[in-house]
Amino acid sequence: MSAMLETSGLTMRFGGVVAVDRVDVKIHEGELRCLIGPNGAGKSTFFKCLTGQYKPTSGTVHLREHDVTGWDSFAIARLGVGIKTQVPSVFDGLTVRDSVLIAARRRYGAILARKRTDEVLGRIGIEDIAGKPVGLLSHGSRQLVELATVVASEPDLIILDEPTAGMTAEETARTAALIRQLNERHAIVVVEHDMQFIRSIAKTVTVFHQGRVLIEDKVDVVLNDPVVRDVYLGKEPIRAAVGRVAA
Amino acid sequence: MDLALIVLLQIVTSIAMLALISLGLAVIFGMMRVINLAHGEFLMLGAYAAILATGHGVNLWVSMLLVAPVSVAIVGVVVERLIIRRLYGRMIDTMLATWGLSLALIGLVTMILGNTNTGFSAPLGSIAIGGFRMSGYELFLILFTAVLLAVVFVVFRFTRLGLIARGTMQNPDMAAALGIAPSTVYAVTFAVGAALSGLAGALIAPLAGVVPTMGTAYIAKAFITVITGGAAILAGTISASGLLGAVNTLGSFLATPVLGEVALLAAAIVLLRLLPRGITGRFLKGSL
Amino acid sequence: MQFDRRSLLRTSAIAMGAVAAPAIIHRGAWAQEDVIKVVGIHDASGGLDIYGQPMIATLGFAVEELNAAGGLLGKQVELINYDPQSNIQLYTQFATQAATRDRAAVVHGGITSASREAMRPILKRFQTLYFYNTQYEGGVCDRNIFCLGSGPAQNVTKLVPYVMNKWGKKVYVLAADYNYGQITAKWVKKYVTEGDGEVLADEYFPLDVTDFGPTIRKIQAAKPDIVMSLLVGGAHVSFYRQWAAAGMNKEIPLASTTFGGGNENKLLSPEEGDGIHAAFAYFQELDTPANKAFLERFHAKLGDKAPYLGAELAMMTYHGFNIWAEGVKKAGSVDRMAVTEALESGISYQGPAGTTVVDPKTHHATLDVHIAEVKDQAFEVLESYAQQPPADTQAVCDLSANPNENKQYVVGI
Amino acid sequence: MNAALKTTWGPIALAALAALAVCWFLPATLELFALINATVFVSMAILALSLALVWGYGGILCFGQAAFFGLGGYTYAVAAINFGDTTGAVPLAILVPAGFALLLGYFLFYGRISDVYLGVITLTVTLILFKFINSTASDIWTIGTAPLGGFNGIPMTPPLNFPGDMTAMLMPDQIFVLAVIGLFLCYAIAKLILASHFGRVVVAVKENELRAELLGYDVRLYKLIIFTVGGAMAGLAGMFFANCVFVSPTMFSLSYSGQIIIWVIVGGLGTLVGPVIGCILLQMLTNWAGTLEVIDPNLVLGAILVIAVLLLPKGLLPTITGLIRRGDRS
Repeated sequence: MSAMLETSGLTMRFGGVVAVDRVDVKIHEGELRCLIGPNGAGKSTFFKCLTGQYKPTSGTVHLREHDVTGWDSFAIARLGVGIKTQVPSVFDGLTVRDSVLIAARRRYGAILARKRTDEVLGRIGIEDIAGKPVGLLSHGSRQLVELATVVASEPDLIILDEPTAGMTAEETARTAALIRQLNERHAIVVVEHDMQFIRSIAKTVTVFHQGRVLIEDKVDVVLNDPVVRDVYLGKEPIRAAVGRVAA
Repeated sequence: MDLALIVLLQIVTSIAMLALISLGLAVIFGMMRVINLAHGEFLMLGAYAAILATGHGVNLWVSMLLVAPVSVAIVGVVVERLIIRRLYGRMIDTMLATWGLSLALIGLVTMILGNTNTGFSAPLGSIAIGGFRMSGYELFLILFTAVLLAVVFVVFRFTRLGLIARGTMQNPDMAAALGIAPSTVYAVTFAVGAALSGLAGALIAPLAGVVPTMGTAYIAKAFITVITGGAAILAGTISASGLLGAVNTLGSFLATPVLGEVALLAAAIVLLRLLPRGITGRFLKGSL
Repeated sequence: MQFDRRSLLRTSAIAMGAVAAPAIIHRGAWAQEDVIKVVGIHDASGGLDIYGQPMIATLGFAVEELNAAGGLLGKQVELINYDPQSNIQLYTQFATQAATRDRAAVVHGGITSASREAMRPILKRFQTLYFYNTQYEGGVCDRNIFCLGSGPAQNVTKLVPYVMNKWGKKVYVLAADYNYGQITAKWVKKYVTEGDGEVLADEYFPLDVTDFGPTIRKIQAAKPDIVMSLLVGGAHVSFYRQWAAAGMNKEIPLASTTFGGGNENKLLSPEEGDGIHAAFAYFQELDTPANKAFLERFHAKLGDKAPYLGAELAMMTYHGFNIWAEGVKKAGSVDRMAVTEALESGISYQGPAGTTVVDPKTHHATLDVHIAEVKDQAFEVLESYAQQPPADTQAVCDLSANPNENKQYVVGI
Repeated sequence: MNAALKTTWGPIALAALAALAVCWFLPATLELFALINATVFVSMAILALSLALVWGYGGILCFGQAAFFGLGGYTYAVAAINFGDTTGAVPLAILVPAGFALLLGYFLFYGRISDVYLGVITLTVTLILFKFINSTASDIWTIGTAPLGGFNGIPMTPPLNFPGDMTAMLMPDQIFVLAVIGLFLCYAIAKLILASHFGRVVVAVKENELRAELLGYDVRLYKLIIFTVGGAMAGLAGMFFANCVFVSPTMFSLSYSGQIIIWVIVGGLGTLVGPVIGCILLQMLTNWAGTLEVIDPNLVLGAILVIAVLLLPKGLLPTITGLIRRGDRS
C-alpha cells in the first residue's frame, strides 16, 4: 500500500510548550486508523497541523504527491481531507439540509448536489431533522450533522476527532457501523476514548503521549501494552471519556 | 540644538496627550474587553465639569484634578448599572450601545449648555528653553501623565485591588475565588476608567477648548491607540502612544498637522496588519 | 405637455449660461401673500456660532425696526431663521427650503465662503435673491448675489502695509483650509511682496484643528517679524490660547483679517488677546454719532441679551438688510429682477458703519475700513480709510457688461 | 422551486410593486422640496442596504461604509465635471468605490483581520479619506477640470442628464424615480445573490468561518466579493446623494458611518428590508427632531440606539414579524 498522508518530524511549539514533537505518521489509502492518548497528548493540535489550521513550527506534511506543509485549510480540504472537529463546528444559523448542501455543492452542480445531500442525510439517519436549524439541536445530533457535512464533501481522508462524544449508546453503535461503511470508500482516522468503540472498528492504533507517538501497532497489541496501560488506560480509563462529554 | 530639543519636547507632549486621552479607555478595554465608544463624551463631561466648577468659584486645580474625575466616575457607575452590565460578553453590542450613549450625551449637553465653544486659559505661564518658549502647562501635562501612569502601575502591581484586577483580567472566576463578585470588580473598573477619562478631559480643556462635540475629535484616536496597543493596559497604552505620537509629531513637523494625523492613522493600519492582536498581543505578553 | 414644459425649461437653462439644472418653480404665490418672507441662514450652533449669533441678532433687530416703522410696501416682513449648525450640507438643505418651500423674497446668510458657495448655485437655480454680508476673499461675479462685506483690496491692502511698516518685513501666514483662507493668503502674499517683504511660510488648517503645538514651534524656528492669522471658527481660537500659553504673544506680534469677526477678543483674556491688530469695515468701538445712536437703540431693545458686535459681520448684516429694503422701496416690488435693477442704480445706505454704496458692476460695496488693536478685550481704532472701493472684484468682474457671468475669480499670482 | 418563489422572487415582485407605487404617487403629490428630500432618503436607503448585505449576511462589521459612499459621490462629481456628460460618470461612481473595496478587502481578508480589528481599520481608512479630502482646498488638488475644493466640497456637482445627451438634464422628479429604481435593483441583486450558491456560502462563512474553510471554501474570496458588492452599492448611493445635495467631505464623516450602522441594527440585522425601513424611519425622525427647538436630534438618535441594543437586539423588523407570527399561532 502507498502512503496517502505522511508526516515527518512534524513539530508544533507554542512559546516554550511543545504540543506536537517530531511526529512521523503514515496513513495508507483506504486505511482505518485509531488515534488514542490522554488529554493534552497533542492529538487535536496534530490534526490542526494536518488540516492547515496551524502552521507547523517544523517538519512536513505530505498528502499523496503534494507537500502541503503550511497550506491554507481550504486548499488542503480541496485535496480531499475532511475533518470533524472535537467541538462540533457547524453552521448554527442554517438548517441541517442547507449545511449538508453547502458541503455537497463544493463538489457537484446544483442538481447532483441535492441528490447527494438527500443520500447523505439518509445514510447518517438525520432526514427527520433536515429542516431544523442546527443551532437548536442536541449535542449528539450536532455531531451527526457535522459528520454529514464532512461526508457530503466526499473527502478521500476523513478525520474524526471524538465522533461519539455526547451520543447515546444507540447513536454510538450507528456511528461505528457508519464508520466501517465509510471506510469502504475513504481512508479514516478516528480519535476516541471509548475502548469498546475502538475494539469494534480499529485495525491499527497509534498512541500519542506528551506530543509524541508512543507506540503504533495492531489494536490487540496496543491495548495490551503495559506502557500504554500505564500512561493512559490504567490511570484514567473512564474519566477521560466522561470529561470529554462534559466539554 | 534648541530646535532638536523643542522637537523632542513636542514629541513627548504628543505621546503624553495620546496616553492621557487613551488611558481610561485602555483600563476598561483591558479589564473588561468592553470598548466604550462614549469615551470621548466622558472626556467632554470632564472638561465641562471643570469649567462649571471653576465658574462657581472652585479653585482651578481642584476642579481639574478632583471635581472632573469624581463627577465622571459617578456618571460611569450609572452607565455601568444601566447599560454595560446587561451586555457583558457581547462586545459588538456594547460598542453599539455606548455609541448610542455617546450621541445621547452630546445631545443632552448641547440642550443644557448650548453648542458653543468655551474654554479657559492654561495656567502656569511659559518657560524659555534656549531661544524657544514653551507653555509651562504642557510641561506639567507631560509630568502629570508620567505620574498618572506610574500610579496606575503601582496600584495594579502592589495593591490587593490590583491583584484582584489582574486576576479578573486573566480569568473572571478568579475574582470569585478571592471572594469578590466579578460584577463588583467590573463596576469599580468602569468607574475608575471613567474617572481617568474625566480627568483627561479636564486636563486637555485649556489647550483644546470645550464644546459638546469635542469628544469626537478624540475617540477615534483613543480607540485606535488602545486597539493598536493590545490588551495590556499600561504596556499597550505606552507603546502605542509612543509610536503613534512620534509618527504624528514628525509628520506635523515635516509636512502639515493634517499629514501628521494621516501618518498616525496609516501607522496604526500598518501595525494592525502586521500585528493583528495589537502590539502587546505579540510583544510584552502578559505585562500590565 | 410634460415634454413642452421640459424643453422650454431646457432652452431657458442653456440661455442662462452655466446654471446647473433646470428648475421647476412654483412661483407667483408670494406676490399675493400679506407678508414678505425673508430667510436668514446663519450658524447658531457649532464651531461657527461665534460669528452666527451676533449676525442673527442684528438681522432680527433690523427686521423689527423696519416693521415698527411700517414695514415694506405696506406689508410686514416675516423673518425665518435657520440654523445650519456649522454643517455645510445643512446650508444646501435650508437654501433649497428657503427657495422652494418658503419662497423667500431674499435670503441673507452664509458665514464662511464655503457656505456661500454651497448656497449660491442653489439660490441662483431657484431664482432667489441672495445677500452675503460677510467680509470675504472677493471675486464672486454673479448677478443673483450681493456681497457687501469688505474684501482683500479693502482690508488686506491696508492691514499688511500698516503692520509691515510697524513691525518688520518677514511674515508667517496661518490660514483656515478652505477657499477663504487659500485665496486670502494669496492676497497677503501679493501685498507682502509688493511691500518688499517676504512670506516665510504659509500653513493651512482644517476648521476642526485644535492642536497648534507643532506649528507654534515651527514659527519659533522661522523667526518671523509678524504672524498673519486668517484662522476661522471656534476651534481655531485654540491657536491664540496656545500661542499666549507659550508666551509667544510677548515675542512676535499678530495681525489678522478674521480676529474679532467672531468676538474672539471677548473669548480670550486680556493677557492673551492684547496687541493683536485687525482690519474691518466696522468695529463696535467706532466713535461716530450714527454708531452710538444705533448701539443705544440696540441695547434698549435687547437689554442683557444684546451680543457684543465685534467686527463687521454683524453690522454688515444690518446694513445688508437695510440696503435690500432700500432696493425694494425703490423698485416698489419684491420681484427679484426689479430689486436687482434698483440696487444696480447705485443705492447707498448710511448706517452705523458709515456709508455703504452698492457697486453696480460687481454687486459689491464701497465702504469705510478701519485698522484696530485689541486692548483689554476691546478694539481701539488706530486708522480709518474712508470709502474704499471693492477694487479686487472690480478688476475682474463687470456684471453690467456680462450679466450672465457666474463664477468666482481668484487672484492670479 | 416553490421555496425559491417564496423566499426570492416573491419579495422581489413585492418590492417592484412598492417601487412602482412610490414612483407613481410621490412625484405627483410631494412638493419639490419634499421630493428632493425623499431622493436623499432613497439614496441613504441604498447605503443602508449595502451594509445590511455586508454586515447582516456577510458578517463583516464595516465601520467605514461611508468611505465608499463618499468615493462614489466624489467620483461622480469629478467625472461629470470633466466629461461634461454624466453618462460615463455613473458607472465610474460604482466602479471606483468597488475597486477601492476590492483593494481594502484584499488587504483585510487576505491578512486574516477580523472582528473589532477590522472595524478599527475600516474606521481609520474612512478617517484618513475624510482628513485628506478635507485638506484639498488648495488649487493643486484639481483632477482634470474639477477642483476637489477641500472643506467646501464641490457645490457645482452637475445633475444627471439623459444618457448621451449632455444638454438634457434630468428634473428632480426624474432623479427621484431613478433613485427608487436604483434601490429596487440593489434589493433584487442582493436577493438573487443570497439565493445563489455563492450567497449561501457567504452566509455559511458568517455562521462558521472555520467550518466553511474546512469544507474547502476559500472564505477570504467570498468575503472579498460580498464586501466589493457592498462597496459598489454604497458608491451608487453616493452618486444619487451627490445629485440631490452635493459632495463634500462630510460624506466621509464618522457620523455617517455611525448612522448607517444604527439604521441596520434598528431595522434588523440579517434582513434586507429592515435596514431600508429603519433608515427611512430614522431619517424622518431626525429631520423632525431637527425642527424641534427643545430636543436635540443627537439625543433622540442616541437613545434609540441604546434602547434598540438593549431591548430589541434583533431589530425592528424581525421583532415585529416575530410578534405577528406569535399572534398567528395563538
